[in-house]
Amino acid sequence: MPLLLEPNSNEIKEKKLYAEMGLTDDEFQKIERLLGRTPNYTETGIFSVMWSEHCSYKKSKPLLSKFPTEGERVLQGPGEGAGIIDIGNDLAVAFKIESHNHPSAIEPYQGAATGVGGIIRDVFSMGARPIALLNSLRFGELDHPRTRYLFEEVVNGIAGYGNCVGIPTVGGEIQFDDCYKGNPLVNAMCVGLIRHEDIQVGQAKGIGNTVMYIGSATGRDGIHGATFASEELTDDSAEDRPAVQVGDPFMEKLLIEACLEMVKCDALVGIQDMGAAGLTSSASEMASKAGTGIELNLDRVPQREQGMTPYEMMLSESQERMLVVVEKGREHEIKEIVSKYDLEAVEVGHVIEEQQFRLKFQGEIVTDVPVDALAEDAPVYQMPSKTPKKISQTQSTIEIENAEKVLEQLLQQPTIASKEWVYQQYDHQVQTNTVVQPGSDAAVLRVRGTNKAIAMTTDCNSRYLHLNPNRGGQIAIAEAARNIVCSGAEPVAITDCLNFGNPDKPEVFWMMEQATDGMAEACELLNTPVISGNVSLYNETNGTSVYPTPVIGMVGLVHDVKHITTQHAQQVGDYVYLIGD
Amino acid sequence: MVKVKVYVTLKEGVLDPQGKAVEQALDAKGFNGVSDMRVGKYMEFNLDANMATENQIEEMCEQLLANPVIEDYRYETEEVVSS
Amino acid sequence: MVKVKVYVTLKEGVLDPQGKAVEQALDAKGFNGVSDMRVGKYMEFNLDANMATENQIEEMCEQLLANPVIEDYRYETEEVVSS
Amino acid sequence: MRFAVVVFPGSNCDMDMLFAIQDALGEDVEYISHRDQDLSRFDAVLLPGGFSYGDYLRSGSIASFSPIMESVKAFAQADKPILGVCNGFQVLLESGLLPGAMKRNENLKFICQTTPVIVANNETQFTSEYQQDERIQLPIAHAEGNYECDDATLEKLEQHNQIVFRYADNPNGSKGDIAGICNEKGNVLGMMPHPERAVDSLLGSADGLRLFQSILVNWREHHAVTS
Ligand SMILES: Nc1ncnc2c1ncn2[C@@H]1O[C@H](COP(=O)(O)OP(=O)(O)O)[C@@H](O)[C@H]1O
Repeated sequence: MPLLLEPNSNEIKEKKLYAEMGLTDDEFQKIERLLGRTPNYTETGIFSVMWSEHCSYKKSKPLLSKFPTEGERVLQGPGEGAGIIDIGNDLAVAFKIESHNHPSAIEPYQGAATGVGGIIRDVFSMGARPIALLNSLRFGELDHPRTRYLFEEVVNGIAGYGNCVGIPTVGGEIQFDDCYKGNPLVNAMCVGLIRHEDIQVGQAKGIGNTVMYIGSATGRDGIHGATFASEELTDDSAEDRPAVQVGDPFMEKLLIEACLEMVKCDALVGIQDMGAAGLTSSASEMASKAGTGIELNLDRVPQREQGMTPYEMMLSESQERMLVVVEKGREHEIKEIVSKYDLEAVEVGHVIEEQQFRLKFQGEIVTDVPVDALAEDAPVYQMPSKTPKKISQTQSTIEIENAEKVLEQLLQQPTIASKEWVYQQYDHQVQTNTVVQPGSDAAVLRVRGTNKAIAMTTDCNSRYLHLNPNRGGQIAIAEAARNIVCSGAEPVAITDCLNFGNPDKPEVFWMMEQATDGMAEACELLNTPVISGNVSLYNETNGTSVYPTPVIGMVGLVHDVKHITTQHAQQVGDYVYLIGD
Repeated sequence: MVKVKVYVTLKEGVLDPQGKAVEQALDAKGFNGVSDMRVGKYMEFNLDANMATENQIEEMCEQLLANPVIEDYRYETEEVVSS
Repeated sequence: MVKVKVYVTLKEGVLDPQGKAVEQALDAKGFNGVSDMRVGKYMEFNLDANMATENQIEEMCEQLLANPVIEDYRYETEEVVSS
Repeated sequence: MRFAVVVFPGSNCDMDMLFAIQDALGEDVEYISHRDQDLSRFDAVLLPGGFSYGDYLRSGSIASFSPIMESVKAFAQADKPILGVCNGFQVLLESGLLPGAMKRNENLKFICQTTPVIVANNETQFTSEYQQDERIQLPIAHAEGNYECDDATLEKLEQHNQIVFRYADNPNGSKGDIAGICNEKGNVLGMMPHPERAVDSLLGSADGLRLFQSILVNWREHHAVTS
């Protein structure tokens, strides 16, 4: 075998090289059992990303199963690129939120930009046209120069990407607190609109069908990003340079238009974006869901750099790439569509009957593992949980002498102050549907051709969760629902991003349990099922965890545009009422 | 006074979408034979002579003019005759 | 093959908002003594030897790489030893 | 009247432009690809906003030599109306159909807001439905809208009454508060503010609609079609 100066199976086992990729001894043994042999280097890498928390949810799955996920409007619950809800008129709304915390801590502009790019692909890979972006950001206090830099560059990155692809960024929230100093949170949400008949799934059906690759060439970017996202940040993280991916929003724009045209073509069988763990997760998940296998010929994968190994290709997180499955014999139809957008669709493999994930490279089989071993058989852990000794119970009585001054001081808090500086940098009007722009409780977008509108918001006050994670989880949902209702909409469903610390610490896991209990209960009560979401763990710096921050993205339906309300005072002389207690 | 010229380019292996677009545009315009186009930044400025130590200029580059996570830089200096 | 390096800057007399901002940022960070900061573009690429005439490169610059309305450019070439 | 909306790779206000003509103005409109060259069936050409070719190198630069731009130049020669908005304006500048160039906004940031704009010349075929010096509200959304030209060009623009829109409250540093200019003949208009985003009061302002109505009214007069 040429080139591969990689450790062989024995070395991987003897020197425990798998541990550097994030696999435990037990997990490695389990892989050996599943394969009936010791995996080679590429296979070990593939397992390490597929079994990372980021892809497998191995530590959070038991918690997610508590969420209500069904409802009369739910067309697609968790499990696909994005969840989908019905809004009548044969139309539906697809949405999802995702974190890009660790990449943003290292390289804030590109980290935030590629976070936006990734969530957009999740939505249009369902066949939906992305119509809105939101975000939820957490930083340390602004008096620290590094924090200012992170804040400015994250905002720049979100603007740079969203503005260029032509999707309005219509809302978000920002909180500043010391607990996020070393580990900022950057969560991005995308909302798309779709006709029922256009809904796609990421499945590799039909033995013999062709697997095609569309978009940017594969480079060595972000190798091991998925594992990286599942590790704590340390002072050495800045050295993790290859994990930095650069986004190309122009390419993304071409991909959006090409894919949305492709979904109208029935030669297309399945479509999925290459997100974290790129080619590996997209291909194996598509096969797993369809109960088939996939064989890829890596020599055909478009490559940006010379001499890339199978390991590098399979783990690369280069952005703006899509994988599609096409009916055999009709590849030219797909090629024709994408060529209109100056893109190329390259045949890289095909669907096989054996449920194997098989990779060929320079004439040799370099990976041959059961598809289910990667996905279904990934370990699931019930982590130990322990009530922390003392959830900080600071009791303080506040004496207010000069209410006016206190109010002024409060309004000067960056967390509370106007965010106009931020959202003015986001194109929040493109696509001309934005009825309520940033600056109100929730953003509202009309649905062209109907009388309806959709409202959307992101919310989470992590201080409440810090004090009482269960109640805080409920409050986060309730706040989102209030924002939706105040804009004239009926809350319909949520997506969520669970940003927590290291789940291996029983106290952290306890908070996760509590918060998700509270969230689940509130969702039941408000009849807002969870239709998609994301988990970001290990948000710690040098051992200190961020506050539990389960960010809620909620979407509501305005039945008639006449019902839209904003939070702005409307007219001199109007009465002010206080409702509730 | 010293004139400083700083050249900032993306690190090798880092995707340069701009470079790619410009290369294709040149080709489309009939300027063929271009490859490996990389687009970076170029800065020039005057610096008081007492600040113009190697150390100082490198600090400027690392802290502000370049982003060391994804960019490389190099610089040149040249004496400015009075002013 | 020839390696071409192109430097593009705003014409003298054209205000450079980016240069001003970078200069101020340097000053705020304690790097004093900087003046006349200009921020421009730096491009490098390989060019087939038969295309690498002065005429051709100037055409590339005037037609695409620089905007002669507000920008000046200069370039350097250097032989690349085989490949 | 039949409008063309040119779609470059990376255009993203093409849909908005199409809807403005189709739904708000109620006239015929269709997309035309940057690769096409035949504009003969159209009465007006609209270059929409967005990030053609990602705005790589300079905004509008790569799009300015698309195949369609040769036809757009011929269209201009034939005295037919051409409107470039935002990125479309940048394309017109880069292709030499209008004088000057764009720099990055003075604050170096993308600015998205609705801003007051003064109609500085209501005697063009794009602005006849406005009052002279009328103050209207139009959205802007750009990072490179800081108009730049040399003094001689500015003087010429003033002399020939080519400055069609000025910012009331210059948001980006543009020379002479310039928000939009036309060519000497007055049939090519480039502007940074987005009239197509202001055609429906549900979204905040309908002040942009009269721009499209002006085009229609003038075309009808010219073609003596009764409405
Ligand atoms: N990161 C952001 N991106 C876009 N819009 C934002 C962002 N942060 C805040 N906003 C917008 O600013 C407005 C006020 O935000 P915020 O101060 O958090 O108020 P509230 O607590 O009432 O939601 C909201 O409309 C929100 O959508």
